[in-house]
Amino acid sequence: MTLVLIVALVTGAILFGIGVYGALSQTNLVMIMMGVELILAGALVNLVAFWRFLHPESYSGQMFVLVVMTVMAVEMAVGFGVAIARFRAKGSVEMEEAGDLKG
Amino acid sequence: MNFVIVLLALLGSVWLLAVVEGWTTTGRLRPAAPLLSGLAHLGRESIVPRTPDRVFFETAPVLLLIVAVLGAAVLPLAPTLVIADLATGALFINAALAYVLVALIMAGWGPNGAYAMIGGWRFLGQLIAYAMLIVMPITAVAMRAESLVTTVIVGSQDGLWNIVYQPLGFVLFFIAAMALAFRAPFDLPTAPGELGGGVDAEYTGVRLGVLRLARLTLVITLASATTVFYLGGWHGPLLPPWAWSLIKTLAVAVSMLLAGRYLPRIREADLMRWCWTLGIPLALLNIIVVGLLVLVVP
Amino acid sequence: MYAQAFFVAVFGLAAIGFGVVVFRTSSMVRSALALLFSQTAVGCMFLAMQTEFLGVLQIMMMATEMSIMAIFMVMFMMDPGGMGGMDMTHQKRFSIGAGVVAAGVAIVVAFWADWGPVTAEAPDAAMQTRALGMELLGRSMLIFETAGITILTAMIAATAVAIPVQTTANIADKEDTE
Amino acid sequence: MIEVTKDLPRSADGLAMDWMEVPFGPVFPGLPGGLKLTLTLDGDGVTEGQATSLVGMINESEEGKEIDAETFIERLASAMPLASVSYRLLACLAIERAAGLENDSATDQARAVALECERIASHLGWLAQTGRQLGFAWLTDRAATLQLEIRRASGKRLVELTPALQALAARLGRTPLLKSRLKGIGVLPSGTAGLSGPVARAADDAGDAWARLWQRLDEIITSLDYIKATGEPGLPVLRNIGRGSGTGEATVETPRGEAQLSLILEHGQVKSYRLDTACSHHIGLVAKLVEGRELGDALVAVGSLDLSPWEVIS
Repeated sequence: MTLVLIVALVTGAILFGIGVYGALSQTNLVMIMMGVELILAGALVNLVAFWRFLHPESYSGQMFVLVVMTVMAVEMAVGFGVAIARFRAKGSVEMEEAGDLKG
Repeated sequence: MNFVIVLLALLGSVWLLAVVEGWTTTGRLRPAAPLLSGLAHLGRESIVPRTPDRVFFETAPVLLLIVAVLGAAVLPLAPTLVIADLATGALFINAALAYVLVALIMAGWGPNGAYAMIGGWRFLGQLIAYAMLIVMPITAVAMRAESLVTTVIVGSQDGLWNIVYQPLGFVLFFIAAMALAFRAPFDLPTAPGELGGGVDAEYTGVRLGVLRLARLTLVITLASATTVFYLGGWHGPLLPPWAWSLIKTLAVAVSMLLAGRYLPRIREADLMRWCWTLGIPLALLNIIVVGLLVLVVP
Repeated sequence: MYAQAFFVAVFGLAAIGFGVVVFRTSSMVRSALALLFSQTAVGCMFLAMQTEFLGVLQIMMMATEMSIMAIFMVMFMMDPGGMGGMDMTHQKRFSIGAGVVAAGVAIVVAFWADWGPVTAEAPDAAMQTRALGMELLGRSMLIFETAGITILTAMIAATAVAIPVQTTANIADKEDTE
Repeated sequence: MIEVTKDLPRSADGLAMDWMEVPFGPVFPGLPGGLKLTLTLDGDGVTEGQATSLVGMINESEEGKEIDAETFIERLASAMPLASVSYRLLACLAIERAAGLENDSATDQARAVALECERIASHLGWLAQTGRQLGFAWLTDRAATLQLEIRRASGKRLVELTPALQALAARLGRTPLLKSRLKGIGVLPSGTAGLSGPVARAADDAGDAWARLWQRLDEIITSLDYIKATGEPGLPVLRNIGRGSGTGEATVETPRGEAQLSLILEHGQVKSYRLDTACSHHIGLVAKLVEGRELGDALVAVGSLDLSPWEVIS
């Protein structure tokens, strides 16, 4: 049974890696958010695998998955709110042009 | 075995619905017409527009069809006649039908045409309006059944159908289902008079045939869902259970079809406003009322 | 067990494959929908791991979420159709390094750690749904409610940020242009 | 502002987006055939738009070419397929006046009934077109059926059709969603210049698409009452003008508004003419009506003007 757990964990790790690459390399706010979504997806896979194979009797694991899903939704809502405000003000959500946000 | 039977029932209902649709629009009852026009679609040239997003263009009609069939997979025709009696059936049908939006966005973006694209994105706005009105009435239904299993939901309506128990939920779900199936008066993404066919506009030949089949299947799936959630599914005297399911499903599908004939297309802004200022409060009220009833009435 | 490993692996590969496509394609709608299918594949992995409720929930939520992502992509990207072949990346080498290191470390930990005894049997789906409901409205109620309030706050905050600011300067500016 | 979006126009919501220019027509299900609407779309919203007619008449008689009076009438009538009786009548009147003929009350009456008859048919045709635009299949079927009957009907049969037409109006009053769809759409302020016909009469009321719908429905009933009181319709036929000469001017209230024709007649031949129609003025209103509207509303507003592209004189 450890095999399935390892497969799931490796998948989660690779999704996490792709997400990190995306969040760091993309210049557009929306694309960066996609990277973050992938990072969270990697986390979700791990959480479900841990719940299923290590602690199926405790439903806090599933609860945590729900919380992470909420975080994904919140991230989207706030991200797009900021993106619209930024786009309205500057006409772009490119990171390269957001130097004016530096303190 | 169940799979084949349900699929055949679905196809049969689609055929009947197409016949009725032809009857209401042309005034002639021609049982062979759907088959003939299906064959005609096969024979016609299927044109691909210039510089399309080929992957989306090809996938969209098929995805719409698959989604409609997947939705029907969890809906029982009779106590044991269901493809997959999932423990989360009532949630699963929501999940499957959420991909209608994805298919329409693909169909809108794929052909690289203005009408289609506006149609596709319009449906996204439409989803914002109707999505809550699909989920919240189903919540109230699941509350009464104390289960998400579709067969248990039908079982819970033995004696008193949900249409009587929670009429408000039925009305909201019926309207939202029509919006989800983008039938008139909610046909904003296709809107022949406004967008010249919208997401349908660039499809021809076989692809259009699949798209039409998918749209009719979607109507049947939603009618079947209405039957299962509100009209007591297979319950009914004399006739065998599957017959009752089919009769009710077809009745709901035809009424969806007819309602659109007698109404002008709704304005998108109105749809949004009514759904959020009226629909969602009513859906919440429905949940509260059902909750009280479940607690008070044994 | 092997069947389960097979399905988890297949859906995992699909999730990774679509995840790669997200950053490889230059068409923004494709990118958003690739992310959607990656998330759907993750949902299918949940199903393969016998976590039915969460799997279906993941599949349902992501359809809407990523479609909305798609429309914002089209709005905010300079070249949404990807016809111009614009390069939208920076610090590429560093990012690849960071991604590989992050994934590598996690994989190494996955192999090295002692996960202890692994349960073979999962509770059946109906039981799970029921138990999760009990958990939500029992011990974890506060967390659940907090999550709900958080979403509500985020909705209000996001809307407030997105609505154009009506300052006097703004209005004067508008009148100037008209 | 960065380079790419710097030159893009700002939408009403302050976001700089790509706009696209999309043609609607000349063959579009929701618009009369021959009318070409070019809209600049910002998403689902219209930022600007204009309408042109691809089939309109050209207001020039060829130099030195004289047209036989009968031919002229036929030509004018067939150039206006959506209101041929009105224009036939207009041409007859103008030519008869040019030839100096006195009005004859019996013919006038028959002609007036024919004109009212066409008004009913034309308004029903507009209802069918509106039904098509709004996706209101029942209205399209019903109005088209009635229109066909009316075009074939005698005066007596027309009176028999009265209940059906009244029922249609009552039905439209009861139809849910229709009011919210039309109310407040395509508002023309009451002082707008160059209006005539139902559009002008509705402008005194609320001046929106809903008011125009009811104006036309009311006109259908009024015309029916007139026909009931008067008698049988008679297709306008040119009376014997001999080889008369002179200048004549006539005005007819066509279903879409006032049409004016002035012509010079020489020895029974039309030497030159000048035609002015309501639609030529109304088509200029389109740009103002569609600006800043949602696409669906913009099309409803254009539809509510009841433009006939054939009657646009350029």
